Amino acid sequence: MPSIRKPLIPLAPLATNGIGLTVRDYEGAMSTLCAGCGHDSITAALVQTFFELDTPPEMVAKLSGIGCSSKTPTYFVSGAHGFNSVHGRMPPIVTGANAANRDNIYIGISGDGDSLSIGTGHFVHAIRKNVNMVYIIENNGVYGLTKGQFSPTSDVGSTTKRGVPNEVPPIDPVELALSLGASFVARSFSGDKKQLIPILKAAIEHHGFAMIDVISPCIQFNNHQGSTKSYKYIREHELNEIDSVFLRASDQITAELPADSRMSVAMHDGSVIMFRTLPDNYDPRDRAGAVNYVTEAKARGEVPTGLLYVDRELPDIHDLNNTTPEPLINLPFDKLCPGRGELMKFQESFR
Amino acid sequence: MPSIRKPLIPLAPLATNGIGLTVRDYEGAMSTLCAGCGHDSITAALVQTFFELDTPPEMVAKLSGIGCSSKTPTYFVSGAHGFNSVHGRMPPIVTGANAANRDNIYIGISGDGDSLSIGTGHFVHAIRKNVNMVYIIENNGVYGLTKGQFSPTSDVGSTTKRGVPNEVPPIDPVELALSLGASFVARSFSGDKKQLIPILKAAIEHHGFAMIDVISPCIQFNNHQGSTKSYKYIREHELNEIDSVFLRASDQITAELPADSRMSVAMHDGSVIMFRTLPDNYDPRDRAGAVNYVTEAKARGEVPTGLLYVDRELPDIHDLNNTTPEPLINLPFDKLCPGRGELMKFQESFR
Amino acid sequence: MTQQIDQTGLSPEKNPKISSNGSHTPPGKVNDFAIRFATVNGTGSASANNLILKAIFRMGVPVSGKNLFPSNIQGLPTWYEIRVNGSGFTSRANSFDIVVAMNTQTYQTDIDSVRSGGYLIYDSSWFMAPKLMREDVNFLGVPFSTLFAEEFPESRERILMRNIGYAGAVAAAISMDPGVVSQLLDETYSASERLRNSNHKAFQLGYNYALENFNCPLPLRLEAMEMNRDKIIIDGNTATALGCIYAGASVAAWYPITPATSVAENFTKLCSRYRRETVTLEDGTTKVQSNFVVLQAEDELAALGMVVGASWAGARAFTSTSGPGISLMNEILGLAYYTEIPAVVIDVQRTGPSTGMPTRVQQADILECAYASHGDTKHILLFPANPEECFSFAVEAFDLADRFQTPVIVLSDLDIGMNDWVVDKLDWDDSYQWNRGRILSADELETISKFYRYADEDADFVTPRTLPGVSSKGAYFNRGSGHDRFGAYTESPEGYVQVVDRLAKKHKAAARYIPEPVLELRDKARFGVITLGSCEMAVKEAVASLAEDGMPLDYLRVRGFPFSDSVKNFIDSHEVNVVVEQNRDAQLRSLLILETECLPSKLRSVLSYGGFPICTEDVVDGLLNELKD
Amino acid sequence: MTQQIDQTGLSPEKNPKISSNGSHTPPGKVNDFAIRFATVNGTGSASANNLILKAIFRMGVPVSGKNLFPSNIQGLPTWYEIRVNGSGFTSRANSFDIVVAMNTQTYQTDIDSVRSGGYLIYDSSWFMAPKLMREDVNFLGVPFSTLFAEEFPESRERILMRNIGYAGAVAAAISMDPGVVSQLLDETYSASERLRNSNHKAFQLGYNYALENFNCPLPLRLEAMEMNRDKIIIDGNTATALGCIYAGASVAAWYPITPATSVAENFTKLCSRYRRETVTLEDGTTKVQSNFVVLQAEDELAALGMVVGASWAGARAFTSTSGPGISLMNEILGLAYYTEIPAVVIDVQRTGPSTGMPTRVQQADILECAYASHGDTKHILLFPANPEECFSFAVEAFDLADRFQTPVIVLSDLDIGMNDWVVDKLDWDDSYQWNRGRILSADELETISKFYRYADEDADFVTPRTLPGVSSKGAYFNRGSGHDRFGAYTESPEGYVQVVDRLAKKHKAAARYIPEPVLELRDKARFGVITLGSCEMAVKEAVASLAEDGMPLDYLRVRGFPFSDSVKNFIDSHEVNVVVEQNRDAQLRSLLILETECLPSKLRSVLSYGGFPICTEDVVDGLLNELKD
Ligand SMILES: Cc1ncc(C[n+]2csc(CCOP(=O)(O)OP(=O)(O)O)c2C)c(N)n1
Ligand SMILES: Cc1ncc(C[n+]2csc(CCOP(=O)(O)OP(=O)(O)O)c2C)c(N)n1
Ligand code: SF4
Ligand code: SF4
Ligand SMILES: [Mg+2]
Ligand SMILES: [Mg+2]
Repeated sequence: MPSIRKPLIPLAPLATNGIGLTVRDYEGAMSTLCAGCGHDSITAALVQTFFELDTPPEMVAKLSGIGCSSKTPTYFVSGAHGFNSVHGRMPPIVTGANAANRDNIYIGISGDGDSLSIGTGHFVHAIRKNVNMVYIIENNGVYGLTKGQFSPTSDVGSTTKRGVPNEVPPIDPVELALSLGASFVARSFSGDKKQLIPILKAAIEHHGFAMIDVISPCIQFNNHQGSTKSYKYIREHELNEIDSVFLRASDQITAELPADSRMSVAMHDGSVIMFRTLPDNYDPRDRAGAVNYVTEAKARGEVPTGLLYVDRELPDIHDLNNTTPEPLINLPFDKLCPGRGELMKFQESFR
Repeated sequence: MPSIRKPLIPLAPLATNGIGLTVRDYEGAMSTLCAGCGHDSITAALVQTFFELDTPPEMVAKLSGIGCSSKTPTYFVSGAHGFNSVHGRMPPIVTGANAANRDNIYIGISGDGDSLSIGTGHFVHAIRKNVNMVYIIENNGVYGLTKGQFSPTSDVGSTTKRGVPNEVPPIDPVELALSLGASFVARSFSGDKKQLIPILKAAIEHHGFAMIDVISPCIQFNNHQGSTKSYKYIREHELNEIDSVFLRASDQITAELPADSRMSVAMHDGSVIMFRTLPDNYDPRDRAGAVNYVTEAKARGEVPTGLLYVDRELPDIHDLNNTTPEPLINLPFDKLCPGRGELMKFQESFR
Repeated sequence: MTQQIDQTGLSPEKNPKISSNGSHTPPGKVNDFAIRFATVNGTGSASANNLILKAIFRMGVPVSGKNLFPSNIQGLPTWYEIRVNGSGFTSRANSFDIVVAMNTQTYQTDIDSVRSGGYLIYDSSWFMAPKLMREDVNFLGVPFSTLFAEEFPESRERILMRNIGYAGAVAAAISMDPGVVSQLLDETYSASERLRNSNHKAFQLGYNYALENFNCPLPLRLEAMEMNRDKIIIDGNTATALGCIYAGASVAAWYPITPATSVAENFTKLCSRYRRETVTLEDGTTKVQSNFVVLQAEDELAALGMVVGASWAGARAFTSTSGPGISLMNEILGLAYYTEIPAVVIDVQRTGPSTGMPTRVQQADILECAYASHGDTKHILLFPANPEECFSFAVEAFDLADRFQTPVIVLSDLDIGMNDWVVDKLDWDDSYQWNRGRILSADELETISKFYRYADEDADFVTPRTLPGVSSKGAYFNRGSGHDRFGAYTESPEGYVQVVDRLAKKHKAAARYIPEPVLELRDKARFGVITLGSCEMAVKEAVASLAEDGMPLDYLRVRGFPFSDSVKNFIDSHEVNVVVEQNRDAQLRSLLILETECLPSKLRSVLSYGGFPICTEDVVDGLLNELKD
Repeated sequence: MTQQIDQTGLSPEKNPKISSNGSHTPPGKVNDFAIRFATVNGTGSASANNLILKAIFRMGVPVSGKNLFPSNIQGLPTWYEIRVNGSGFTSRANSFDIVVAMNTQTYQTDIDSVRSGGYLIYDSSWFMAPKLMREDVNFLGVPFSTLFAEEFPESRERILMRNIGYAGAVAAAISMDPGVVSQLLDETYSASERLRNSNHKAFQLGYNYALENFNCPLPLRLEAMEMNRDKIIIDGNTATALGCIYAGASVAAWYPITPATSVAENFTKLCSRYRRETVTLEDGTTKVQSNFVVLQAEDELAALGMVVGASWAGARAFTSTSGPGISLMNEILGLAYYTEIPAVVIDVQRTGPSTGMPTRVQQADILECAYASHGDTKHILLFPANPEECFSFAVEAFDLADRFQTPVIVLSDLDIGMNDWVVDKLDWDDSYQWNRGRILSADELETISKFYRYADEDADFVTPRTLPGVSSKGAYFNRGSGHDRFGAYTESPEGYVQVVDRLAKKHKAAARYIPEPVLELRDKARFGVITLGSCEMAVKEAVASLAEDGMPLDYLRVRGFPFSDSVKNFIDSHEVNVVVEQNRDAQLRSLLILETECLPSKLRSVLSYGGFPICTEDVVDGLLNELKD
């Protein structure tokens, strides 16, 4: 990101964050996506998020499957390791990486095809395992990279460029994730950085699987009349009743707390998610309520966005396993190898 | 089925059904499952169901994946074609078979591992496509054939034979199917033929994907104290509030209609599902209500069974495709091949 | 001495006419040159490139068009290459007589790709860095942007029309018949007068500018021929889809993947055209009914699973995919092999390993396809060389799959599948009847005492099968687990071995049914050249040119696997054979060694695997290198 | 003349003592016989069979135990075969000196499997059909059911104890040292006096009955030796798991599948033993922490994906599977190959194709593993022959994977993995340090100006890698799509080719690091015999016996792929070599031809692929057949 080359010499010195880096340090290679692609806006939001969170770039591990969306890890945080893997298989790869090194911040980027078609099983099971990661579905309701086939999130009635309507009912990643008991479920819109950035921050801080379904229009194949994932459609049908801000522990001392907070959810490290607006009687910690809200809004033709559900208590892989806090990759060989004496002892029972 | 050899000469002549067959004609090879395995009871229910429905054996196509459960198609309706395929991939195989010949009655038998672990993606997408089939998960909360590993339906706290507890939250096939909008969702218990047979009948008649999650204890690896899929546990925790009977069009003339019916759902061919008992305010045609009912019962530690949800209107693959009513396999070659003339015409635009 | 050109690129008017005797100007070449169009993808250059291709085709001159496009949707460099060759050799050129450089990002590469003495046509509205200039190349600047900015104020239209403009310039340069172009534009835009007019205008703008400013025609000239009377321009994927239609396939299942996507998409389109019937219902209303089902699967495992299910149920069914999909299909390919269910798989190969270069060509799935799946498995493969064979081999594939009750994989590739080929018009014999192989009907079942699925083998080791829904007498249990010749589950060595031994023999027996290799023998040839698929053009041209230079070589193109005896005989009858193929590991050579048991030393390799279609020059060099004494 | 036996099987008391000179009684065999136990699975016969095996082992006599079990859980026939051979050749026997027939369903087969002159021990409480009787076999009836019904009224216990009872009868028959058995029972049931007592009692019941009723010992005798002093009994999967522990693997991901399941299950158990630490937290409480993570994946694609993720992140990680899993892993194997990520895969092979016979052995994944995935790919393979090598090759596999940054597949099989092998006690050199290959630390990164992932290759064509979380200077983008030596995305032929050419060289370079083949050379041997893995015992015995018969043969066992020069040299230096392997399609032979480029005619085949472990007799016959003049 972004698609247009920046002047090499910035006009004014750029602001630095808490670890002395500028926003430029969180950018990546130049995007090769179509100008106007929703995915690029998500990339931009990620750049801003990491900058604002003072994240050391090397702490970030960016992984993806295959698709236009899955290309985007190249476009942010060039100082982070990236892994553009194979179609649909990013979740297990992150699961393994997380097992090996629990300290990295894992950002998984996927597409609606990548996650909900070929990758369905892996998506479901990463949720079930509550892998500690941010999982972003850059959801454009279409297969972008292969040029416009329907994806499992294409709505009934949504048409191809040629006007052929989709007739198979869509899978809603939010409903699916909620039904599977995902510990953090949000929906946002690539065009709405104000909403997306606080959600991203909370997702990064969240301990467990944080799923963000980001509606991200494909201007090439699915932004036309008849598409329910177009800029226009989302702008007209978004139900944006939930507004949250994310405050790090340090922010809470320096910054003014929003006076209008209706609910706050404290995270394990002292940071807090403040909900400034919420629908009546809505509690983002109540899964059944969230399911209802989403289902009903959908029945009215609306697309509810916001941080819909969060469960801070669900254990992740390491919690269940009581894994040592030290990343496994740092364990020295002699901690891992029991040595000759133990081998001899062990074999006594083999006689 | 069954595990014990029958005497070769029946003691009394067996009753015949509407097409002159006896129940023996709906049996298959001898079961090689463990004596007492829940799966064998499901087989027995299927035998009875087809007998009572007067189903011509050759109309049935029995397919499965791999597992103890997946072995069972060998044990019923020996006059039907069977297909014991590979682990987790039965749904697409049925989908293809159904595309080719829409007239067969497709019975897919699977296990909790087969459907919800390796086969998750296919299960989800067969639901999404509303493939016209009966899909039975013989759910024992364990990998039987590979000797006792946890499956995705093993409940938290359920232990292995050795006493190691499962800690990863389960996937509930009923919740999942409901959330994905499956058109027919039921749960039953292998030990309860009285409940299971009417559900099977309705599922066979249902036009679309009929999912039946049948709790089917594995006496070898998951029937002990601590298991939530044991005979004992289910007998104690089953919430059996929904009681349905299935009446074919012909039955309705000859048989007495149950006087106590609280609701009836008419099927496309004139047969009808009569609900004799239902929880208060429960409507098996209301998906959100079903989700709520299931979620709440589960929260109370109960296992709700019965025909939970049915949507008679959801189109199947062929409806959406406007496929000719004749099975595709019966189309003669000259209907399929456009012939030389058309080829010449077609190529005019290629110059 | 180079042509005098505008060093700044800013004043196009100063471009002088080309003197036809410039020292770097090659002697006039008629119907023998190559043009490369360098553009940016997503800018609509396809129609301009196509216009040139079609016009040349209509002038009766052999031609090919190859699209080198990036694996993204918009904004990256893309090339279209046209090779004109009166002798019919239209493999990819490795240097170009004319390069049309419309993408400033790739000026360097594009200028490098002009052969010495060739021409660069570029947009002289913009700055051309002097350091990019080559002494031995003629720089022909056309101020496209300036010219078209005036005529086409709307930006999207301007971009599109500028493309037609460069087509005009090229047309003038190579003395294309403007009438042919005019006719083409009229046909293409018959529905819209506005579009027709603007295209004509755009073409003329470019055409006239070139005519006025350059010494047209350049010494590269088109001259009308009569070579294309019974030919068409078609890509392989369209032809494959058509083949599947003609073979009577009624179920297709697929998952999108470049470069195979257009097989299924074309099949779907063709089904809408040929497989929809309007029927009158009982109530008098009419309804359009489909005599096909196309399933977009959730992944490739499912796609092949659906095909296997449909074939088991009795339909002709296929899937199309590329390398990654084949890898995912390994398990189910083994299932179909072992349970003896027909399945047609079209593999349009691309550059591996892994995701590799999805928009580049290779022939690197040969070994994987031949032995796909764990355990002892062998599959039938077909290797089409061009769209014409894509059509006929698709039909062949279904016949073979049905006849031998086993998967048949058609190994096409991106070059064949997605590029524009001139081939003989596809033909069809209306007396053709599909060969569904040994399927017992209910009546036939009545005549036998008991049906056993894997017994009663015929001379080709094929046993009869039955379809579900037909007769309970034919009921059997299809299983990927151990089974004996009766179809019963077995764990006994004898019962198991009997079946797998027959499978091995069945595979061998298929050799007789595979399309015979294509041979081109020359007097006194000591050496053989063996190739397959899309290498054909380049290898044939190389062999022809070496023959002219006094090195006669025998040529054989394999068209399928298992190999017939003629392949082994060919190898044995030459001191040395060179296998030309497009992969790193000499996969065809490997398969030949394994399956013909020939001496490995008899087979040498010429390999091209950078991802661009193989060039004649590479083959010539490679052959000379391998065969030098 | 047969022994006189009770034709009804109902009056066991009438069974006369065996006359030790009965005409069909073979001359006394000491420490050289085979016993087969035929039972029903799920009835707990394993402990009885094991008791016999262990007792023989403890008497210092070479022995092996092979379990032929069905692919179900309960109620089907199952066999356990013990071969005793003082010379140490303990491959599977193909006929048996003693058959213990405890399963009436399989009487026919079991009686057939007794060698002429051998013994059948059966439960004479039940009817034995006269037509099953063989003249040339000694039928020894023991009324197990009747005997045990009295002593053990509870049915489950009775079944279990009856098994110990037949062990007692066998022990008496082969003159086993009862003290050894007694000691074993005391050890096994040290925790429960009740169990100890009933086992002792059951054993004695059988033992005494045999002693009293038969002419014990039979002419098949055990005599104590000293061959097992430094040996253990172990199955390959346990040894593999132990190897993974010792290699320092900290992440395992797997999906259950027979016969590989026990690799992961044993690894998990071993982790509980060796990889749990009790730590004291800040608040003074203690906590058990795990220095490992085992992931039960949703399928095999995920399992390998997890391994690749963990290896990329820097852990030693592995997965274990069998054929169907390998097929499913094809795509990700290609990803790991092309992105150069280490990955250890244990393939415990079973009978294919497809689901095949899950509880039967084959070596039929060789070709698939060597070239797994689409595109040009080649993997490193290791072929352990026994549990000892399972242990050391597991460690080797991790070193190779790290050293060469690529998948390493260890091809074990069901025979090695799940059967009971007597091998040298596993040893460990505490000075061993793992070879993590070229991983740059943050400090090392500081010393270089810029890090490029695929540049700076060493003599083995390996380039340095970096791990996430370490330093942003080492950050690179790992991708399965086209990349150049700098790690940048590329679609350029040159950038792409440079990397894949290095990969090919890297694979070749690994040959030097693969365990050298095992050789056994004999004077004047004209022919060679080549084999791998679990064929070893049978082939060695065959070669030894042919040598005794005057046909000296040279023996080579390959232990990994790519092959070192010594393999080619061996082939070249013999007129003819016979490759002995357990698959239909001669897969090792194929790999040898392809990769050594030897003359195919130099390699012949002896193949065994019915699913039971290969027998010496089959090898002898096969070799004689292939090598007859
Ligand atoms: C195994 C495999 N199958 C198919 C493909 C082809 N493919 C590449 S991207 C893609 C779909 C991408 O869709 P989505 O995930 O929605 O991403 P988008 O491009 O829309 O952002 C497909 C099918 C592939 N790369 N690998
Ligand atoms: C690709 C593949 N992986 C693994 C296996 C091994 N396997 C056979 S059955 C089974 C699990 C069966 O569990 P479930 O579906 O719950 O059936 P159950 O035996 O419990 O009825 C597994 C993992 C296989 N056959 N194929
Ligand atoms: S094709 Fe669509 S998804 Fe892909 S880059 Fe273009 S706009 Fe974005
Ligand atoms: S192991 Fe369990 S699931 Fe399998 S047959 Fe036995 S009881 Fe049934
Ligand atoms: Mg998408
Ligand atoms: Mg199960």
